[in-house]
Amino acid sequence: MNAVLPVGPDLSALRADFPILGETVRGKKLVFLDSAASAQKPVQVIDAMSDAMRRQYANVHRGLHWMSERTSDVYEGVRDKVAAFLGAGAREEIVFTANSTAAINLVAHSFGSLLKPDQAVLISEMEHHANIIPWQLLRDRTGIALRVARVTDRGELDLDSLRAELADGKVGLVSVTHMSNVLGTVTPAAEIARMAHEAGARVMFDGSQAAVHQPVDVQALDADFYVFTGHKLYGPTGIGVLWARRELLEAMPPFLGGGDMIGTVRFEGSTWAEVPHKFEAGTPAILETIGLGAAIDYVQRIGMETIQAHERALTAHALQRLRAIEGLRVVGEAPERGGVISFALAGAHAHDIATLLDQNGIAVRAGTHCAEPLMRRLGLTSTARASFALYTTSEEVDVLADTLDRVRRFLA
Amino acid sequence: MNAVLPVGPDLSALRADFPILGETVRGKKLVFLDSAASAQKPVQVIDAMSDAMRRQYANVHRGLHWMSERTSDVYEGVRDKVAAFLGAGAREEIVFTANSTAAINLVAHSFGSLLKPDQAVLISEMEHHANIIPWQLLRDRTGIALRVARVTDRGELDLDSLRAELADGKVGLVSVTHMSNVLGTVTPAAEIARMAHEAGARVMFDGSQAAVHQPVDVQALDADFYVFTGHKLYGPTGIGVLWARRELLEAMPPFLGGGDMIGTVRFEGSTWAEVPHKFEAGTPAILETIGLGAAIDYVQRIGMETIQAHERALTAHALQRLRAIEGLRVVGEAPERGGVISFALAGAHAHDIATLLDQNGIAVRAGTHCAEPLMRRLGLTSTARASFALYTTSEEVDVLADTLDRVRRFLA
Amino acid sequence: MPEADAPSSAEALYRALVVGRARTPVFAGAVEGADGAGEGANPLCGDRVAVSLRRDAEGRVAEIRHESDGCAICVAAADLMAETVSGLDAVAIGALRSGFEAMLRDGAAATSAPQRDRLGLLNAFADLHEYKSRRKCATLPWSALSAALAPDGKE
Amino acid sequence: MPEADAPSSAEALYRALVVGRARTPVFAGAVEGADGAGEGANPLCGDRVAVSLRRDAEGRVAEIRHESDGCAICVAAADLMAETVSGLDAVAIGALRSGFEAMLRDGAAATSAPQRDRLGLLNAFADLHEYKSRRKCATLPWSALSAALAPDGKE
Ligand SMILES: Cc1ncc(COP(=O)(O)O)c(C=O)c1O
Ligand SMILES: Cc1ncc(COP(=O)(O)O)c(C=O)c1O
Repeated sequence: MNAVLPVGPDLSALRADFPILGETVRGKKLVFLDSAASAQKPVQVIDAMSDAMRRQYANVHRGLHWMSERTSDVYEGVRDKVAAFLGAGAREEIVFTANSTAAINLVAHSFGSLLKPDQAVLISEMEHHANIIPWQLLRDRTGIALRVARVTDRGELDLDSLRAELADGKVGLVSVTHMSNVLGTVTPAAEIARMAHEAGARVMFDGSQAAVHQPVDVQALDADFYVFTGHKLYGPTGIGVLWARRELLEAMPPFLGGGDMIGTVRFEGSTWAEVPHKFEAGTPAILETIGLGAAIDYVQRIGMETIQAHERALTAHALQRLRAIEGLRVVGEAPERGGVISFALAGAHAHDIATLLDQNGIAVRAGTHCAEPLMRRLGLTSTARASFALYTTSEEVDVLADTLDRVRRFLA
Repeated sequence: MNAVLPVGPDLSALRADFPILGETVRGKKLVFLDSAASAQKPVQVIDAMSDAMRRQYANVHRGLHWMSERTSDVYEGVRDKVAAFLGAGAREEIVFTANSTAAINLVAHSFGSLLKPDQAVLISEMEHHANIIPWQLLRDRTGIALRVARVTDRGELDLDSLRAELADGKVGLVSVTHMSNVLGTVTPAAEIARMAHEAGARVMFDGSQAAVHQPVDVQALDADFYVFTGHKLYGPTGIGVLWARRELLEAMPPFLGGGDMIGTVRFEGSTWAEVPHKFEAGTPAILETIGLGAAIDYVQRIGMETIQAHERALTAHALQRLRAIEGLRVVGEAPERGGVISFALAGAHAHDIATLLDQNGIAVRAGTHCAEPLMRRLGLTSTARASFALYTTSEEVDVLADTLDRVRRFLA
Repeated sequence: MPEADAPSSAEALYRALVVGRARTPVFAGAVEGADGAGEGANPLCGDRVAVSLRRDAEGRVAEIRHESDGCAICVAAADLMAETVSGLDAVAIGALRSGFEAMLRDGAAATSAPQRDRLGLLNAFADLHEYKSRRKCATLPWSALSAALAPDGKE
Repeated sequence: MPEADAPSSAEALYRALVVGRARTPVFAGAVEGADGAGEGANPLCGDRVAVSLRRDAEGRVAEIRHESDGCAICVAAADLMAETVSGLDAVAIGALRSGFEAMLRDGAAATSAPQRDRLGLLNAFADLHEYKSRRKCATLPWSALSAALAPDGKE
């Protein structure tokens, strides 16, 4: 059975850039549908990192010698690329971190320390643990309140609930996902920013998923903070990004202390470097930043609109195919969504589904997807999740659907 | 002029493993004497990372599919390698961080939160900013005292001063370098640990330099915490290690919050994963950990004793050659030292020296080496620093000395 | 499920025995008047197994039941465990568990023929060796059983 | 320094003029009765330059001195700056500074012949273009000069 294919841009030629996609798993051709956990890397990224190590590498910033100067230039050049990628107002607004998690923790510690104990941070039921735990830890440290906006049964952010939580003007920061890693739901970020600002709150978006699947313009969204993580954007692990308005970065105290983030150091007290360096302590992830730069060049060359269009078509096709499977329920019905689909199969545990798909070379994720409160909200203990990337094809979606149908009959 | 060469193991054949050493800089053969800032990488490391990205990669831990399982196995296997490398009692005592700086900040936040306001942290005048600023930030957050043990004129840790600062029993943690990145001084870690423990304090060593230049056995040292950073150990950037006694890790609250470090998550309160995962929030530096594993395999195959013997001979040779240069003063005269040499040349600014050496393809560092208080203590504004690695040859040391002599005459 | 329709030839793991027992366990429930009870839970995936049992005068398992909430592997493992340990004492159960865990760890090939004989129905899980992250699904029931056999109800 | 003894042929950067001026600056010191003074410092390397000056009725620099503590590039740049700006007013100095910074940024090749003529002695720093991290050593004196020319002593 094949459904009618919604037509998207044909990116299949790009698969050749991803050597791992030619691998065999358990004797079957790899069908990698776990890109939302971490994407595969194109040769352009692999080569950029290898070439740096082979030809031009040294520690950055303070070195006066050629290798250090050139490496610093490349490293700082990536800041410009990231600024352009996010539509940031200035390169100094880009802070490199280890991943999204580290970026959110930075904001929770540093911006969090500026909040008064009677203020609150407002998150949602749809957050990844990375956007929950740092606020719990902040609450436990400083006594601020942690509020939670509801999610509707369709898996959308409940804007009425958000408005209600904002009403008393005590919320200092709204921190919500720009795209759910479980449901695929894309949140109305510009509207959320407007609501937050009207209530006197700052707003942060967790763009770990969104930045991979659609164009992002932090100024158009009127965001105050935006984070994403390199390894989901076809880049290496070990590198993430915090964007924040310059005046916020300047008002925030440093988080981690060490080399490169200082002005002058005396035991009695030290002064800090200018932003963004104030927030980049120690030897940065030089090679990973170079890799991220190559990843951004790569997706920019394709165009985020093109990637989005491709994934939209793919997702529409997948929803059609999956919904046709008896007993299969797609979890989350938001019309605005990216290429991440969670589903449950009547009578089959998500882990068994994942293992049986894996036997067929198909990689999906199963479990709570680092979003336990959302699972509880939806009355689920786990789901299976297929997620798409620029290199995913509709043939792969068909393999998934066909195999799932057999798995269903097998387990039923 | 050539001094008599102290004989060390001949590691010159290994240079072929480091492609960058064949590069040309400003028309001259690269002579890379800035390894203390960051070491170059052997093909074994480059290939391990490339191969992972080309053949076997996915996010770790929660994935049930083949790529994730295998990647997790490799990732967790590196924990065993690091444990063996440090002589740790258990693999669970190894926490992966972004670099040394992040590791020290983790301890400053997490262990630091267990200190009482009337307690103190004791560092030394010889510390890298990474082992100063986190404690200043802790002091400013919690009101503990920050004490500083003196350094002798010869550039050794002043043990009398250390003892005096420990005397009142208020020091909760001694945190000192195991090897100075400026002077090359190796500190008597086992003795320091004994003194700290007798005074009821815990002890942490900053092994960022030491772990690169000599064998380390944290149990033989009787340390409580030990940190090092991957990029100085021929590994990639973006990865560092904190070793800590298990009971300390278990007693410490988590630092960064996010995925992978949790037990169960509820908005009212969450529980934490077992150590070491409690301290590893978010997607780890998977590729960098794999690279670090390859680096550790590499140096273990050579043997840290061999590397140490090689660098000892090289350092003895370099000291002999440099001290013979008119007007050149080697800064720091500790007999126990590793392959890092700071020097000053009468009438010549360190930056000019660095630039003139760079014109000749020789990479050295110049400045305060992220150790401003030490520079102030020694009455210097900056030094030039040459540092050695397993791939450094005595011919390179000779090129340095010969060129320095010409630079001296040119600037004099 | 006809062979031709199998998702893959490596289907052995989910052979009819496992799927059948997961769908309709034979030893589901709780023992009335149990003299031992224990629980096991895997917070990572939410699997949960409760075991209750009654021993005879010689300390052999006379009756055993489980209440399992989890994946097919977990439920089937609990059910086949219950069947296999009936009539065994704590020492024999300990030996069986070691053999079971060794088989999961090292694979059927590394298991001796007598060992395989002793494992009986449990051989159904041999291919779990290839699915490392699922092994704990099959060992969870054994943790619950250990707890049930321990004097204080803890493993 | 005889050519044969030069550490490298790219020695142009530290040509005799720069080394000579760094060793024995001609404009070192402070202007008595200065009507303008300013400082610049580079916290990264500790370089520090203080400039004092006196202007004539037309606002042209009549006398200028510097006290510089830093590397050869910095001290020589301060001294050659002092020599070059003597007799110029703020507008001309501003133009000269822009030209100087453009030369450092883009290299001698990108500098027009008339521009090179105007830069005069400052052309000694043309090769600094190749040593990006050292450029600020040469521009620091100009920050101090700007501060000295500004009404409030800040750049
Ligand atoms: C002694 C010492 N400690 C700490 C560090 C910090 O290491 P990293 O920048 O990798 O965190 C360094 C190196 O810069 C060092 O030499
Ligand atoms: C929505 C969302 N937020 C945050 C994260 C955390 O990203 P990282 O683990 O790279 O820090 C993820 C991915 O795991 C995610 O999907």
